[in-house]
Amino acid sequence: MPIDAAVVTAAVRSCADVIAEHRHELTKLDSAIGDADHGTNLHRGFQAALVRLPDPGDALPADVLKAVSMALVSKVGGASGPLYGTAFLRAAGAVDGAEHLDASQVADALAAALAGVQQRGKAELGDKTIVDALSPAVDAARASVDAGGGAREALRAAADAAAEGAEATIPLVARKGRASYLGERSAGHKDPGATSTTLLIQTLAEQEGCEA
Amino acid sequence: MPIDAAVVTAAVRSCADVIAEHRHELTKLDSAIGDADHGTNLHRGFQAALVRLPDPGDALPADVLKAVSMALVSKVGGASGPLYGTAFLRAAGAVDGAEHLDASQVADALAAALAGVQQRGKAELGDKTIVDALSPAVDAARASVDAGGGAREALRAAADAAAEGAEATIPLVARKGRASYLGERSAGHKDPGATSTTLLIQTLAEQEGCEA
Amino acid sequence: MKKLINDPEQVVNESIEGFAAAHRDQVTAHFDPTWVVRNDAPVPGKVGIVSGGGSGHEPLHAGFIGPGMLDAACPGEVFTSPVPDQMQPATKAVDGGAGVLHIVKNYTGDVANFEMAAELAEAEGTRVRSVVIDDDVAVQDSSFTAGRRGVGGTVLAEKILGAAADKGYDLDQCADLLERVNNQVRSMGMALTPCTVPQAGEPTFELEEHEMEIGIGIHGEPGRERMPLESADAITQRLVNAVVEDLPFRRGDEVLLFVNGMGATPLMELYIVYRAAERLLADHGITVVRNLVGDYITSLEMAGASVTLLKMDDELTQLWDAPVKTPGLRWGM
Amino acid sequence: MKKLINDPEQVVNESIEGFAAAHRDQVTAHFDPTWVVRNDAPVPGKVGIVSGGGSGHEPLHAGFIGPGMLDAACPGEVFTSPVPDQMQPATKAVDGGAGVLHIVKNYTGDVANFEMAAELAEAEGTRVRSVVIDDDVAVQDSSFTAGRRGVGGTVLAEKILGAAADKGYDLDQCADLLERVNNQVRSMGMALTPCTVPQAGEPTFELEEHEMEIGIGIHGEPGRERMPLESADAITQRLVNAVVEDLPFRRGDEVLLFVNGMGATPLMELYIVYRAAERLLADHGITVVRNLVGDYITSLEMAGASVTLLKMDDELTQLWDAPVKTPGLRWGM
Ligand SMILES: Nc1ncnc2c1ncn2[C@@H]1O[C@H](COP(=O)(O)OP(=O)(O)O)[C@@H](O)[C@H]1O
Ligand SMILES: Nc1ncnc2c1ncn2[C@@H]1O[C@H](COP(=O)(O)OP(=O)(O)O)[C@@H](O)[C@H]1O
Ligand SMILES: [Mg+2]
Ligand SMILES: [Mg+2]
Ligand SMILES: [Mg+2]
Ligand SMILES: [Mg+2]
Repeated sequence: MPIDAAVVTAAVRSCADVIAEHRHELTKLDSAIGDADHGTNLHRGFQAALVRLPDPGDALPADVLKAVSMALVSKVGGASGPLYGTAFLRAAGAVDGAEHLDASQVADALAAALAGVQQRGKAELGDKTIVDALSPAVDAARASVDAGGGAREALRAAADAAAEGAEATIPLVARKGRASYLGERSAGHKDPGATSTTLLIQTLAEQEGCEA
Repeated sequence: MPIDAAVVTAAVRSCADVIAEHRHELTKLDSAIGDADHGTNLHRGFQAALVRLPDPGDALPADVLKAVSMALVSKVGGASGPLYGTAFLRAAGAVDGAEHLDASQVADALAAALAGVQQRGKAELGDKTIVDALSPAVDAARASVDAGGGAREALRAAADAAAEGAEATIPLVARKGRASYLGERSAGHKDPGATSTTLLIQTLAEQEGCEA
Repeated sequence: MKKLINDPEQVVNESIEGFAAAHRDQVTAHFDPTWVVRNDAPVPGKVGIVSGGGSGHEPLHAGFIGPGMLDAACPGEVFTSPVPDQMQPATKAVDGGAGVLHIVKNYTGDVANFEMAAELAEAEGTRVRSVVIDDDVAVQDSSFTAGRRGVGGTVLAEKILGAAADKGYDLDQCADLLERVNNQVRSMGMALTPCTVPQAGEPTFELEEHEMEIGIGIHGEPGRERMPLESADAITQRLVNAVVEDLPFRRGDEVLLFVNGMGATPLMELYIVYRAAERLLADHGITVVRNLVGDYITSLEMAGASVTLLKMDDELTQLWDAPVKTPGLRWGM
Repeated sequence: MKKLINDPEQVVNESIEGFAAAHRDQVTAHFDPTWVVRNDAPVPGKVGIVSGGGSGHEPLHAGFIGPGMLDAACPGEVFTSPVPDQMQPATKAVDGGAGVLHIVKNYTGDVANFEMAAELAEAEGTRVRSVVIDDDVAVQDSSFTAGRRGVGGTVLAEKILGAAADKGYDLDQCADLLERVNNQVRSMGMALTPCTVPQAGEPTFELEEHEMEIGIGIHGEPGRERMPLESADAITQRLVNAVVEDLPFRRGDEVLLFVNGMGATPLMELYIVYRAAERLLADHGITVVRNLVGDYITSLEMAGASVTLLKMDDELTQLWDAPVKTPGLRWGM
């Protein structure tokens, strides 16, 4: 089964489910070093995305990603709305015109998402943000593809790397986002955005149909 | 030792001590069915009275009582300020001109105090107020004097009657003062004003020199 | 007890000092006895308007001193009515020759202390009239009890009487108007949390997470009834219905709707209550022609709200709309 | 969680509905996307002033809509910045031909969302300039971090820019002025208690009875430091000194002193803080020429306070004194 609009749509639905399931956990993480809304924010965004998904029959993968981007930008707010919104928009751009995605395109989409997040948010690796999960994920996906792996392997590698990156945010002192206001007190807590990024990539890695 | 201005002054000092000692307890009672200030109020008043006491050398008992009245009126506020202030003013009036007080004058002073409280506050026996302690105290003092008792016996009888009257306020539903706003919920709590009245009369009954 | 204070014994003095410093162009504070007066008092020929009561209800009363509202206020200790020594100089200072109106909330202590003060002022040659506000429908009215408390209606009364005095109403007209306002205004309040009197150091009562107090006053006291916490709409319905049925307000009436915060309730929540109240009144056929939403008569840091309705007519509407310039309420100047 | 609400998901909508109903003569609310605009917008020839941010800071921002202050506001979810879909129609609606100024508090989300909105508005032909307020000295400033938060200074900026736009300042002059205000204003806050985001249902942090948080923002977040509770005077000294040293404010400076309550702190306590702050400033040789005391930029029901100082000059003083007529701030009309 190729990664076509139907698979991407199913993946978005799975993401929405996962965020719904973990929203209290994400909000709790955000309560420790932020303002207690990250889970609520993303949940609102993904629920809006479900409503706006195009009919996969007449859509390309990029259309689906663009619809998600629009929903996130117009419903999430906060820091994560524009950041994830930009990520999905850039991912869409990276696979523009494609009817189905191969492993390399999946890796490209992830890399484009990272570039978008960094352009909007100016965060570097180690700032205790989404970048700390997404950046190693991009590297791992690319390495897997370069080693001849398929999309499933690339996504699994990305998910593992993201999880590790998210764990590694715990001791960090935040330099971007709300957690930075806490200074030294931000250390000792896992970053909510890196955690949600990990959940999303893990969901893609488990998605039925991502075998290309 | 006759009950002269010096004894009355000493009694006022003892009252101030007793109120200082019991102020938190009184405030706590007021917190249950009032506004948590009765002990604070009376303490402020009696401390002010101490400062304003005349030199017992050139004063009559009535002068001392009047000074206390003025201090209470101008420092206590709330319901208890005007009520106790009037009580002391009327007590002073009842013993006007006397150099020392005999048992009958003590009983008269208590009766005058009660009349003042009732004129100002319009409370009847059973309304869960100062009157519930002061009114039986007046009756007991009068009965003791009529039976030939001295001032000490009269005050002891008054103190016991006041204590009983204060205990008896517990089941009552208040009809006057702040506790009346609670309606049925005021039942089950001892009235702060009846309690402070009891403390004051008990203090008089223990006062050295009240033997006349 | 967590408070931004220095010494529980000094909270009133220090806050009045801060208040007078912040508003020194408008008011002057006197201490021991404590009273606050507008700088341009007495206003010749105008009836002086004086109020006062326990502290802890800020901005009431001192926050309402200024053109179009009060001439002076007498702040007592926290939740304790002031003493005649305070009202006496305040009353004298604002007598511009037309006499002085005392606006008194119905509490045993307030009534008795103002009564004594009025007697003293009259003895010194100042004409005084006092009117007692008792608008709280949570308390059953009866001639055998202390009667109803004065609560939210007091804020509206002070605004309206300030305007009337400015317009040249004489002392008797002011007193009559105040009685009329009192007859047309009703309030009811509720609390989600207690508050802590600084000198007491402990909360006035304890409430479980899922409980509320209905029928509270403004002194941190428990209400008429403790009950399970409900939605804002359901709570508002309790308050509005009790108020409407009491006067009663009738279909076709025009009212001022005052949603008051007890201290700690976010403005966001007060507007949720306002929304519900306006809708309920519409269902009753009652039109809100003026409103006031915010913390105007508070109970320290208590969380909760009260609803006040004042039946309006042309005279009251004009007086309500008249300019007012006080730290706590201001428009038109 | 004890709140006067119906449904945690609906608090913003319902409170804005109540707000718009209470002030229907002045403002209109639009929903989904949510934005609030003054009824007489656009004012021809005047620069439109738009702000917005997460809800839970009321009266900021919607409470400051009206003549002399904001033309429109975009309320996000509680403590969540609004989305470009809200700023877009608001910006368009208040463009009276002179362009629109966005007043943005410095939070990653606010900045990013306003940035996207400005791009969209420019694409549609509306000239937009944005200035970011970052006055919180509790956060160390650095080009490697998100920088300082926008807090109390925002209220003063909105008032002053509203007046400037009324006076005919053009868009670039408004943006320059706003930058100047931001360069001259500094704030610092503290909390005695946390607050509870309705949708989260639990307090944002836990504090012991004898602890406080110093260096908090306005989103219920913990501060820079947790320390033992101190007296109001000592706490005020911490806040004032941090603010004074940062700019730094110097001997001879004239300032506006803004003592802001975080939500649950009684006005009485804010005036105790004001008293201490004015005295400390006098010790520094700094004169308070204007002041503001009250709850203007809040953090739901958090107890605490912040101190903001704005260095004043003739221009700023005139703009501050200019008439303003909004539900949350009003004088001169
Ligand atoms: N500049 C940035 N670059 C990348 N990610 C960021 C940046 N700023 C914040 N984030 C991420 O956003 C997350 C918080 O998102 P959210 O709680 O939804 O927004 P807000 O902080 O506005 O409340 C943080 O945990 C962090 O991972
Ligand atoms: N009308 C009244 N007559 C007699 N005593 C009264 C009356 N009203 C109140 N009291 C007494 O006053 C006490 C409360 O005093 P206090 O707490 O000092 O004043 P406040 O009620 O104004 O706070 C009550 O416990 C009651 O005994
Ligand atoms: Mg957040
Ligand atoms: Mg009391
Ligand atoms: Mg009292
Ligand atoms: Mg947020």
